[in-house]
Amino acid sequence: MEKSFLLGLYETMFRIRTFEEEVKRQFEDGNIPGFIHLASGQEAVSAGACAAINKDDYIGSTHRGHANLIAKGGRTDRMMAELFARETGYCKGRGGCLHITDMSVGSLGANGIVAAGIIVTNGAALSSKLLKNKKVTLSFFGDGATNQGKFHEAMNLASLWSLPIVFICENNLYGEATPQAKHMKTKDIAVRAKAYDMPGIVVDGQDVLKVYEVMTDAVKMARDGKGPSLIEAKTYRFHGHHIGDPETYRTREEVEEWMEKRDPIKLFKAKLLKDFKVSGSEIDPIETKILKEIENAVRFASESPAPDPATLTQNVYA
Amino acid sequence: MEKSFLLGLYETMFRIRTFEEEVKRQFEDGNIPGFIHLASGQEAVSAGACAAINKDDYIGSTHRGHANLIAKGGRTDRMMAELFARETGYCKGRGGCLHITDMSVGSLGANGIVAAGIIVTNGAALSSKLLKNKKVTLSFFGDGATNQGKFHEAMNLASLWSLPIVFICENNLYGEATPQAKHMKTKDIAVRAKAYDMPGIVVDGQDVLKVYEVMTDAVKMARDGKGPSLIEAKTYRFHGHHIGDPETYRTREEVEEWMEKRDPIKLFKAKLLKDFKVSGSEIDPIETKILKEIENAVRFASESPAPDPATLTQNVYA
Amino acid sequence: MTEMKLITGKDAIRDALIEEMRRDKTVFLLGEDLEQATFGVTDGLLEEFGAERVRNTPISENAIVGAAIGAALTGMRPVAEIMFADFLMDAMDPIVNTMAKARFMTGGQAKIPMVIRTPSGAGLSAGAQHSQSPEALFMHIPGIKIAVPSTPYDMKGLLKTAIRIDDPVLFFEHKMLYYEGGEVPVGDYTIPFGKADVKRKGKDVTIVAVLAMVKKAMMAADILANEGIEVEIVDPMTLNPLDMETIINSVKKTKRLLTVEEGARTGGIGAEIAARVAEDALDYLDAPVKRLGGSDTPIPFSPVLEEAMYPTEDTIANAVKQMLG
Amino acid sequence: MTEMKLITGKDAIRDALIEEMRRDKTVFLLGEDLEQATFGVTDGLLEEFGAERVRNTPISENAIVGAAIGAALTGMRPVAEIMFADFLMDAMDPIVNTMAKARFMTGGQAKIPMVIRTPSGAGLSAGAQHSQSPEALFMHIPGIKIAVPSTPYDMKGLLKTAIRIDDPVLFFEHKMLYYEGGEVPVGDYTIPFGKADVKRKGKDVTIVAVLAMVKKAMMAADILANEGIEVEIVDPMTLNPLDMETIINSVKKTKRLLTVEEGARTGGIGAEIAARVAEDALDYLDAPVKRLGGSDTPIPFSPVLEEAMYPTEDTIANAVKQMLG
Ligand SMILES: Cc1ncc(C[n+]2csc(CCOP(=O)(O)OP(=O)(O)O)c2C)c(N)n1
Ligand SMILES: Cc1ncc(C[n+]2csc(CCOP(=O)(O)OP(=O)(O)O)c2C)c(N)n1
Ligand SMILES: [Mg+2]
Ligand SMILES: [Mg+2]
Repeated sequence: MEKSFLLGLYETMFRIRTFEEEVKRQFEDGNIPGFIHLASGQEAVSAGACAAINKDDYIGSTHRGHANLIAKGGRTDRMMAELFARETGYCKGRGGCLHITDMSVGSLGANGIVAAGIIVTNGAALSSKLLKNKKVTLSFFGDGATNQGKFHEAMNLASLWSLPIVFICENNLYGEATPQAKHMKTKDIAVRAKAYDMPGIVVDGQDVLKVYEVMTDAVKMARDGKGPSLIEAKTYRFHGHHIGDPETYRTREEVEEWMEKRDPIKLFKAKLLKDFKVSGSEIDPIETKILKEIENAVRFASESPAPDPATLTQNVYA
Repeated sequence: MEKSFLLGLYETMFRIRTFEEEVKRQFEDGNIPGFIHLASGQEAVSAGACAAINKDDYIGSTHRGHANLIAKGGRTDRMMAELFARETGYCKGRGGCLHITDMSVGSLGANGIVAAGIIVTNGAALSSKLLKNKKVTLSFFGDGATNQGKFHEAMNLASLWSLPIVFICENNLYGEATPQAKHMKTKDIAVRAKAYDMPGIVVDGQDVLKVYEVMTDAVKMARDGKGPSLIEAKTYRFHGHHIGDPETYRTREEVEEWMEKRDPIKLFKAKLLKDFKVSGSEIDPIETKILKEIENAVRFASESPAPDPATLTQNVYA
Repeated sequence: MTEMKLITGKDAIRDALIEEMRRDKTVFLLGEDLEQATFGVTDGLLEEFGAERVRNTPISENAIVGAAIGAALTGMRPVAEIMFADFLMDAMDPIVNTMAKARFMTGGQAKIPMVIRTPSGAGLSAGAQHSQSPEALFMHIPGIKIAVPSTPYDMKGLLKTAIRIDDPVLFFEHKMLYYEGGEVPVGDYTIPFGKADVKRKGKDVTIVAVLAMVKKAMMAADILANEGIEVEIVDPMTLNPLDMETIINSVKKTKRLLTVEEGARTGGIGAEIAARVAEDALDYLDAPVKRLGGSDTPIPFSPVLEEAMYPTEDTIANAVKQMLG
Repeated sequence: MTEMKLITGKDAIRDALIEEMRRDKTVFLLGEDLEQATFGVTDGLLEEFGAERVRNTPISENAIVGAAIGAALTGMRPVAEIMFADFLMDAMDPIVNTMAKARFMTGGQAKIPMVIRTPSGAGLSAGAQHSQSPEALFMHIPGIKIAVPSTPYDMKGLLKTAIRIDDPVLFFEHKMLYYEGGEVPVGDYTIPFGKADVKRKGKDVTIVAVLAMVKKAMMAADILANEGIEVEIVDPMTLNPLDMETIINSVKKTKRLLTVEEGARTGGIGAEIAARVAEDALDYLDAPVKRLGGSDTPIPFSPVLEEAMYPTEDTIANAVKQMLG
């Protein structure tokens, strides 16, 4: 693999992490309202998956969507401005964390209703099929979402119509305060693909190269008209369900063990240095650049104006 | 097996068939309004399944529910009166074919919304669990219903809570005008049980003894607190989706072949005579009795009064 | 003068679909059993347009509406069918929380040019779950346009507009109107949303009626005419946008308002219209407003009970006389 | 005189649940994340009542409501929680087509004593899918009783009644009221459904308000009192049954009606109430009725926009002055 490509993966993950941690600080400083769902710890899934598709392909996202959008090419300044509820935000401050999106980079939207985005992504895949434009759609959702009826209906329809779509379950082991074992009996969510005669694959969601690899095959299948797949990426969220979550459902030890031993960024950096002979001097400038970028994003956001109340009724209709 | 038990199974199937065929005549004569869904051809599923449970166990039914209710002990006169929209009907003429039920024999109701009955049957199983009364619930639905989100949510919840329930998919190969291959890629619906870590079993729905056998095991499992199962009974409806269905989606030959070679009543009668040494003189009186019963049911229905418009607003609230 | 032909409501819908699909390749249909359609609306379309553009779906209302939304977001103009309006309840989440809100939530990035067609209304003894008229519910959901045609002419013209505009539209087709005949121009025409149609001119009482109730109101008008009472019948055509101007101008003339709908009376279409009149034209009213609607009960299977729960030409005529007497 | 204590709305709900579960073994809870509840209402209940009666569910709103219906049909009194009222849309089918209709469709055989509790309302910058006030939608669905308490006292008393009656109840808890304090009697008491509560007596204008808008109306009343204007504030307490008698008697006294709600103004609670007054008390009105409600838009994330879309004490006070001026 090209070194530039590998460094690109690292940059994406580092950008996501830096953004998320800054969002947490800004929220705690009272600069961000509403409910914020962070994806720190899950970077490798978004980075690996989006590296496997093209700029003009589509993704569908969830309430925990910052990482998905950044990996697809979203700008961190417009994102930060959205979280700050400013007019310069991607959604003009109307969407916030739950609905953050940039349709110009192919994000169909972040849906705050669990699993509601999955049925919508089928539609994008359907138009690609009808328009014969060879685009592929990635549909992101969590483990808890796979207990929703919409997940089932979407999977069945996608398999029946062999839509050019890949379903990616970011299994971070919890749905809000509920561990997987308390919301389903199934151990591997990937087996649910059997119900639709669809390939179901489990992958280590902390290993960006493994994610990239399985996704590359699944995307090729989809693009070649051979139908959808369900990829279950086992991952973990380092922070609470939303900022302020008391986290009574898991131990501090569990979290710290993941942060130490299974941090996707640490793991990949070590691999870059060891297996790919990348030198620290090649990585440092990337990190510096990103830190600056996020600093500027915060400045951009805080200097941007809030929406004008007089514009409240805009964009309800065409 | 006791001869009386075997003859009982035969009687149930013969009662269902005679009732359904009479309903068809009465509808065609203009005595029954609305949409009528007949279960002729599917008798062995209801008869075999309900023979495996107790009088005080529960069943949940669908738009094609006459057979389920008769097998659970519903009276054909009150049923016919309901289809005639008379005050003496089980639902006082308010329900009709789509909602026909007798809660006193343990039928939770026939739900006209595909798959909507499945989520409700879970609740009955849940109260049995909470009240520790050892009752079991049978949940009937069709092949098309298994593409509904509610099916998925109900199966997952039942398995997670190991509810005392058995899910019975009456796979009659079509959902309205859509053959199974056009509504799902999966060949056997039973495999969908895997998504919930639940046993899934395929059984010949035209063989009442086979149905009884698998159901007996599944019911025992449920009653013993070992959790639910999904039983897929492959069957066939001899008539259209509803009376008046043009049936453009299947050939006359296909229908006739099933009627000749796979009629559950013919098959079981032959088995009784051959394998179980039952004599025709033991069967004839049963058939005569049933024919008389259905004749009386029609008389009862046609002599019963229509509801009084003044009672329209009754039973909306307690 | 444009050439006219007599067709049924069913064929008016069918013709609109065929003409729009021929005109615009991005228009396609999806829904349950479109090949052998419950009310025959889409029969034969598969033959002309093929299985890619006439898509039979599994019984998955959420997946149907969701797929339509996603396709609309990405360059298509889907027309989804929900087999009975009662089943809209199954897809209420994608309709209310995504379809209606996506444009607003994204600050205007999302465009959702889609139509959901669905047969509503009673009259077939189909019972409580296959006979409902839920139109009024959606007036309370900002972001959804709502069409409620009462004649073949209106059905065809409004459906073409629904398919061409860039907002999501809920298009209600009353089952009983599928088989009613009416004059329709040969060839292409559209009817704008938000413009009420005065179906009959009169000076004594304003009747606002929708869907199948327009015909009942027209029948009542004939009964009343024999007694020298001239009612004006206003058909809003669309509930969102709602043309209150035409309604209020009529009320200013007649000084009396009667609303007639098939859905449950409480919280119905008439509630909003009556409230608007009480806000904006109170001083013109010479008599209390009146609302007729379905009884506040589920819909019974029994034909005699079903009949008893809806306004008829007689109950409408009597209501008018009460208002005048 | 009964002993009183000051508690929050959240604890009023919590106490009602605890007392009813102690009183009646057939009462149990099911819903998402009840162990670590989003608004803390059910925290700690698992410890007292155990996992059998405090049931955490998967994210499956249809299965939750369906299970509650089935349990209610077979001898239990389930209290289901839908985490946000917005998610009622996910379970709209079982609520509208089964829960509301089962008793009627079965000719009275089915009895469904269940409650669906759900937090509604805005104020937390939770955006378009986590801030809605859909109460009015359900007024249009016969067969569902609807509670809309505005104080801890009402919350506890109405919830106990909701749990004890034999009809299905939708119980709305406004998020902002969870943390408001109020006096509540120590020990058991219930409040009947269908009886409005006059929260403030006055002679000049009748204000009908629900949920969080009652407090805003009370604040407006204080502002107005300084200017010598005495408004009467009527809180319907339940929307079905709806106590129109109390509302109309108030209007007959004040000759003026203003309705205030948080949900979208069009097709809202005020529409039905205003229409009823225009039907049954028109001649008593000295001024056009007025309705204040949420703007007819989805709910924006931005706090400044969210603020701008709802009635405030000032907009309420100004509306009252307009009606008098
Ligand atoms: C239909 C619906 N039900 C409940 C919620 C509340 N909720 C928001 S996120 C969440 C947990 C989702 O879990 P999962 O799918 O695993 O995603 P994760 O948060 O772990 O990324 C819940 C219950 C919702 N937004 N929508
Ligand atoms: C939610 C919903 N969608 C569609 C329908 C219309 N409908 C009634 S029965 C039926 C087919 C059901 O097929 P299946 O589950 O296989 O049962 P069968 O009729 O074959 O017994 C359909 C589509 C409905 N009643 N409810
Ligand atoms: Mg998760
Ligand atoms: Mg079938």
